[in-house]
Amino acid sequence: MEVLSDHNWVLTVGTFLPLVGVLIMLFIPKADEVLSKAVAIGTAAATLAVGVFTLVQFNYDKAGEMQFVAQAEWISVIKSSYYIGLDGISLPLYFLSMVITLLVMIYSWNHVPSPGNAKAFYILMLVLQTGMAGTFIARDLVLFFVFFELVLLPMYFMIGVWGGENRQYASLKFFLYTMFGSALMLVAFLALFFKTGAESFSIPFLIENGGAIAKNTQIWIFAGMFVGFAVKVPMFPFHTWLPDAHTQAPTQGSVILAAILLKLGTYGFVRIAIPTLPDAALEWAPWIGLLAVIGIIYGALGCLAQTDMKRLIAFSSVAHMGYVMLGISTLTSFGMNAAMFGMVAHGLITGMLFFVAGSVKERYHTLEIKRLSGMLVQMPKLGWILGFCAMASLGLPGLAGFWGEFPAILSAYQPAEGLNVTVFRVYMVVAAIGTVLAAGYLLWLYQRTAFGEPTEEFAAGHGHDEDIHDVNKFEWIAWTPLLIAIVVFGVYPQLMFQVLDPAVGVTLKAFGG
Amino acid sequence: MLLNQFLMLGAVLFCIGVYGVIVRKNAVLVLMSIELILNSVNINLLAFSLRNGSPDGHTFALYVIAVAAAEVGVGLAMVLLMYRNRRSVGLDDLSEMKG
Amino acid sequence: MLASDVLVAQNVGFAIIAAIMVIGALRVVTTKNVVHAALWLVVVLAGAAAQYILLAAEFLAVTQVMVYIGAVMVLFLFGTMLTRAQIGAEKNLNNKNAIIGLPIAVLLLATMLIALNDGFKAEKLPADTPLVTTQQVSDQIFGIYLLPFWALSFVLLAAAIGAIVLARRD
Amino acid sequence: MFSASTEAAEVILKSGWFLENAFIIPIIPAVAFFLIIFFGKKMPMKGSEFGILSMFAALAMSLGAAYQWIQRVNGVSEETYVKPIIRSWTWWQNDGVSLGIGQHIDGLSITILVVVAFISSLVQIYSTEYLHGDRRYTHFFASLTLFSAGMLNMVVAENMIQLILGWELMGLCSFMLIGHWWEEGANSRAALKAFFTTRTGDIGLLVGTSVLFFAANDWTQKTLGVSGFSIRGLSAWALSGDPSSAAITVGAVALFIACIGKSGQFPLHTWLPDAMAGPTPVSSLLHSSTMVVAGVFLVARLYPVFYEGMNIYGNSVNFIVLIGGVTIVIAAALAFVQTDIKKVLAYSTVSQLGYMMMGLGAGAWLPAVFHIFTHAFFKACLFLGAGSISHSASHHSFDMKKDMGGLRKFMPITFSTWIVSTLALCGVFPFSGFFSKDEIIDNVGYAGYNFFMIVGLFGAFLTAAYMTRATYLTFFGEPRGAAAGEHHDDEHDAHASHDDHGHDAHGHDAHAHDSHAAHDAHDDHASHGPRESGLIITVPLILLATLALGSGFLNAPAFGEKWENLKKWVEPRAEVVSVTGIAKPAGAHGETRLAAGSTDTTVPSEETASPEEVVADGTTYSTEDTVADDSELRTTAVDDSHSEATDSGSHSKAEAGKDGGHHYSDCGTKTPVGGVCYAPQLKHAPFKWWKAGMSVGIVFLGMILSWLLCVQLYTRKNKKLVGLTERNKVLGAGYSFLANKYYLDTLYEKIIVRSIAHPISRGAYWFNQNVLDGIVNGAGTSTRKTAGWVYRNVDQKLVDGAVNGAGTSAENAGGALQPVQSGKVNQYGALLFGAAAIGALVLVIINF
Repeated sequence: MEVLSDHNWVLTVGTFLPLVGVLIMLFIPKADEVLSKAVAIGTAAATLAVGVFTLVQFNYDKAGEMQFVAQAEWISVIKSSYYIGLDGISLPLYFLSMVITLLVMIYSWNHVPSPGNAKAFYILMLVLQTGMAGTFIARDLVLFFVFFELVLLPMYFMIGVWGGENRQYASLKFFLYTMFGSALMLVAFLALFFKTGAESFSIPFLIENGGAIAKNTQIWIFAGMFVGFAVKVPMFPFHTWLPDAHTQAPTQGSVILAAILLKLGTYGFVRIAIPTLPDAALEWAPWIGLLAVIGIIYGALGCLAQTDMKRLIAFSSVAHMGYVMLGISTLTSFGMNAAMFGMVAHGLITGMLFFVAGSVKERYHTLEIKRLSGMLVQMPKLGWILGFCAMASLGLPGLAGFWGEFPAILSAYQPAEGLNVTVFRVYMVVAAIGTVLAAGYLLWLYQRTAFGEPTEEFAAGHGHDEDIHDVNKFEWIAWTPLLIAIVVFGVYPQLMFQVLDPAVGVTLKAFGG
Repeated sequence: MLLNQFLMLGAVLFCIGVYGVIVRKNAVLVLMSIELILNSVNINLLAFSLRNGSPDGHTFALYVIAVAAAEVGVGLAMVLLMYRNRRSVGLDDLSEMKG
Repeated sequence: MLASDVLVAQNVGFAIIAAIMVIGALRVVTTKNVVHAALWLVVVLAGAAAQYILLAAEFLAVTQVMVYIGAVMVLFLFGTMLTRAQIGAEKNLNNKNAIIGLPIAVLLLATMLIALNDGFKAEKLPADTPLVTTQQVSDQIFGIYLLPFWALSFVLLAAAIGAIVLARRD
Repeated sequence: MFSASTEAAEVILKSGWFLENAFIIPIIPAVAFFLIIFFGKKMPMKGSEFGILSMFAALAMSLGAAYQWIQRVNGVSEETYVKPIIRSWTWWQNDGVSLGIGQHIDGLSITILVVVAFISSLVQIYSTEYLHGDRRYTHFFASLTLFSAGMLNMVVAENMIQLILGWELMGLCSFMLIGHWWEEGANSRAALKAFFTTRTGDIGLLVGTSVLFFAANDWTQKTLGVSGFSIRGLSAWALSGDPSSAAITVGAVALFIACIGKSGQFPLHTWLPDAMAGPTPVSSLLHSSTMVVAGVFLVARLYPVFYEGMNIYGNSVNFIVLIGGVTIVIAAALAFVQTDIKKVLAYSTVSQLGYMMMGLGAGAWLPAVFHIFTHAFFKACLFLGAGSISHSASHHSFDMKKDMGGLRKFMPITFSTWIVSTLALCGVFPFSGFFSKDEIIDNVGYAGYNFFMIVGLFGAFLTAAYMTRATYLTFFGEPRGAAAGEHHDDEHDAHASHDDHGHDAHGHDAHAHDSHAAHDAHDDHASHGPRESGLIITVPLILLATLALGSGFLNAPAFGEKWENLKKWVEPRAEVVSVTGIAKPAGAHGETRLAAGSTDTTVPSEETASPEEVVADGTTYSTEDTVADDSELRTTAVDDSHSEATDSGSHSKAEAGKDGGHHYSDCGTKTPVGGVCYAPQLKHAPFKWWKAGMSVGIVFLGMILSWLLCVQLYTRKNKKLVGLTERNKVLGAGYSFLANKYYLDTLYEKIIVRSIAHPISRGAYWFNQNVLDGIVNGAGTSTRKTAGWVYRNVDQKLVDGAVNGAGTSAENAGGALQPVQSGKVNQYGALLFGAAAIGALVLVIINF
């Protein structure tokens, strides 16, 4: 480990640089929007640069081990230390969060939603960035929790202030749901802490000693974490905040929410819940799997019933996270790899879809599917991009989505020892059916919105088409990287698997994975 | 002298303060109730400090006093502003934070 | 004087002062007159200072008197005057929460008393412990608790600036 | 046995650059696709040149590969198993195992490569004229090229995942091509239908792949050092006797379901006719060599798996034969009631695919593959012919009854090519169709599936009949409608009038639109009547017709042994091949597991130096290989007990008599000893002239009957026959039953899809909004009334209680928390302290 802990400043810088940016921005007069935007984007870019440096310095031969490890006294009273590290599982998400933030900021350059106030908006995004990055590198439960919660507030304000007409309700719902979840999660953490002898909050320590806890206790602790993370994911019964939050949130909010925030939950499962409490995980896995497949089918059906494009996309992420959770619930490396890949892929694709939805809203001032039509006639580029994302999202091989979806289904055929094989094979078939439904609603959406002739009200010369213009340059800058990434990871998935696989193997030691 | 007599005195003051915070409408009075609470805390601190023979209690009591002073300053300034804006210091009229 | 007499005296003193304080506190939260409330508060704070002396914390007692009765109360009175609260009695100083307030307060009190009673039943305060000297306190403030002290100073500074900004008439 | 080994000792397996680098073939069009997308619009020919050039390049490479493969095969004796050229690079890794992407080149893949590349090139050339001036010319070529890329990639695929990649790519492109004129709702619906149907079948593909992977992985890793995705691994595994019958059966059935969807077998064939909504070149490509062949190809590719899974030869009927047979008849019957020439061809494609499936199911592997080969040519020719007619003669109408007839005078070239291809399709003697189709029927019977042989003959009869009808309506009789030169715009209404016959509106609207789309370039049609199409269209027709005539002689057992070239070149020989890896200790396959982070491309199975892996480059290949061969065959000889050897040897003598002197091996019958099999031992029916004569006779019978009927119906207007269906109840019922395509579409669209799209999803969403979300939205007010307070309580208790407290109703669901959020400081205080008090009380009570 010592070998890998050189350059250990990298992560700290990468995580807290945005806060420095915030500090600078505080001194920029609110009126001077351009400057604050520039500073914010500059900060994000610098952060990304650090991220790239991390990527370069990362030792890919030791992807399974923690790298850039930094450890320092923090709150010695409660035996919690500032302990961060990065391994193959964290790296993609950590880097993704930086990329997404920068792109979202670029996108926002001329898309600051009403009621304006770019300064505050950008500050919130920077704070978010710190929270997200921090969550992915924290190796100490308390630290993890702090970052985990730090993410909550900016998102709350983003929805509550810049959201749609029903924002109060949505933001409140989002906030309370997540708070409710994290309260239980905190309790679970504390229980874990005390049950392991109240010696340390550091995750490796807990992983070592967590297995020793009595099984029943484990199951209860796991339950607490489960609720906490499942709300964030969100898994089936806890998902109802998601559609509201997404539909009400501003585009930027939705993108970040879909691309990163949802991953915090799944990441928590992979990083904390399952390794620390292996026995409980084995007990819970079938139920998680069940909820996952219910989520897959249920989300798909929900999509089919939607009349609002953005809401449809929101429901589709319930389904996609279902695949991720299914992969996780198998407790095999196969499933975990699929899940991790699925997270990133979903981040790229659904983020992209929300971008498109936002731009559509900005042009048509509506997202009602039956009012939209013939997008390909009026703005071919946007139309094709939408089609591309739809195809990626329904798991077309050669695009990123496939590599999260298919291996997840595959893995369900043979879950870890101790899990009921028959049950999981049933899950596999159900999940496979889910792919068809996915094709169903996405193509339906695409056919309804992109094909055909423009509807009367938006046809040229009816006065409603003044805002309708094709993709502009900020959108290009913000989208191109995502589109490229979707193709690249789809064509050569090894890029990510080679990083994930060893780390996943390490994570699943307890299961002989 | 019993330790408890001080602690209980603190408790009583504290609860009275709580009552005040909840019941009072006039901002100034609410601030005063808060002062009561803070003092009850101080009494507890000192009682324990005497019991353990450690100076920590004193130190923190001092800090509490200082914070209280600051709080009163800001608080009253706000009350003043409030009054200037709406000719009243009734807290019920304040509901911008209504969600 | 005998130690026992001292003890008795202390107890008696405590009882008296405590009674005054409780009455004062009650008046603070019940009186119909803001100025009276402020004055009653003075009584309570003074009582607190006396209690500090009983608790062998002279320095704090002095601070209490200076800061609170000297500064804070004046502030309060100013505030009251500036907000032109009439000196006489006032109708609606209370809001409709009285119904909630009382039970909560009582419940809280009951809980605490039970807890305290359960916690340190008849534990006596040691009469022979070395008294805390002001020097020790200052050592601590400028020693191990230096960081909080700085933080506090910033708080005070911020408060001062804030108060000025807020109350500035422009 | 011993003689075999001595022969094999001096075997030199040739290889060559084209074989080693066949993986490039799909990459060429893929690159061309991006070129078209990015630079197409700027190019002089609007990007089509990229497509055409890439196709030519692919064709050239395939031909080169074919040549070298033939060299390779000729180098060895009849019995030796000719190793495919397999290369693999790490594509992704999982569970520490690296999973590859690469190439698996053998006779089968090369055959299909040549066909696909050839047809695609012709179609692209043809399209330059046919879609001239189309508004999305460039996009069209982009999709067309990507489409071919997908197919080629699937053909060279080294493992299942790569195969799925190509498979799905084709699905996507078919979506884009069929929906090429998406302004028409009907076209985009047809596109959606095609994608969705095949996608439904793909459930089987995903499930089957998973099942096989986990069933086979351990064995393949241990024995061959390849993953359970590898096609080679799966083939060997299937014949190794290792698989549990359950696993392999489930896997095979699941995969075959995917083939049903893709190859338009009954009951998932309904998307194929609708696919006619696409431009004609697309239909031609789709139906002759690419999309629909994919399913058949998959079966042929993983034949051992199906062979074992379906227990072919084992019992008198199996899933594949059944589906194939049913499809033949059903589709052929449908072809009779079509008035749209493209639909006739579409249904004939379906039934021909039925033949292929039936052949594969009955163990007639070679004839089936051969039928893919020949069918590609004449079916492409027929479609392009239809396109040529609509393009130059009938104003872009495809309606035989309305707008055609007597065209033979106007377009001789189209006519003659059409006739040639029709005869080929019907299976008349010297034409290619005869050699493939008749072989299938023959072998099906020979393998003991007598009933299905009869089905096949009946199918041949029907084929002949409906093709004759189509030919008659198109080229004979009097010119009608557009063919007669009159340019009527009401033709669309005319189409509409058919719809009540249950012809799905898609096709017609599509064609109506076809005209719109191309009209801007072809308004001159109004001026003159039908005429022959230009060279760009006729030349491909002629080429294809020539092949339709000649390609049959590649494998013509009719003229004896030496004419059976395809059998020699393509059919994998069933020989027990030893694998050095099999002797390895169990731990050895661990070598293929990657050390964490060894990222660069590794041929996964190099470690187990099994002979066919040493293909790093052609030069070192041959020598190493001979050595390997040598050793391997010795081991075989050693492992086999002598008695068994002589026994099977004599057996082979016996077989030689009636099996055309074919080498006989145990593969597929009992577990191979001391090695693995890559192909089962297949039976081959000896050619009998009387059988051939019989089937040809049947064909002619069908033609003549149908001809007479047509004359009576359409020319003489025989009172007794015309409108018979209206008068006779039974026939009428039968007609509408056919016309409605057995009401399968009704079942799928009206019942299944509707039920999912509407009630179920609505229900689920209702569940979400009412039960889960607890928000009864505006529309749900009525439900709220009826549902009453019970639901509301249930809702809240179920999920949203946390959020809505005692939630009220949709309008103020958010308001449930408003009192809490009053914004009054005191109330916040009250809340805070109250909570604290209660909490404290709880603690106190607990501590007592």
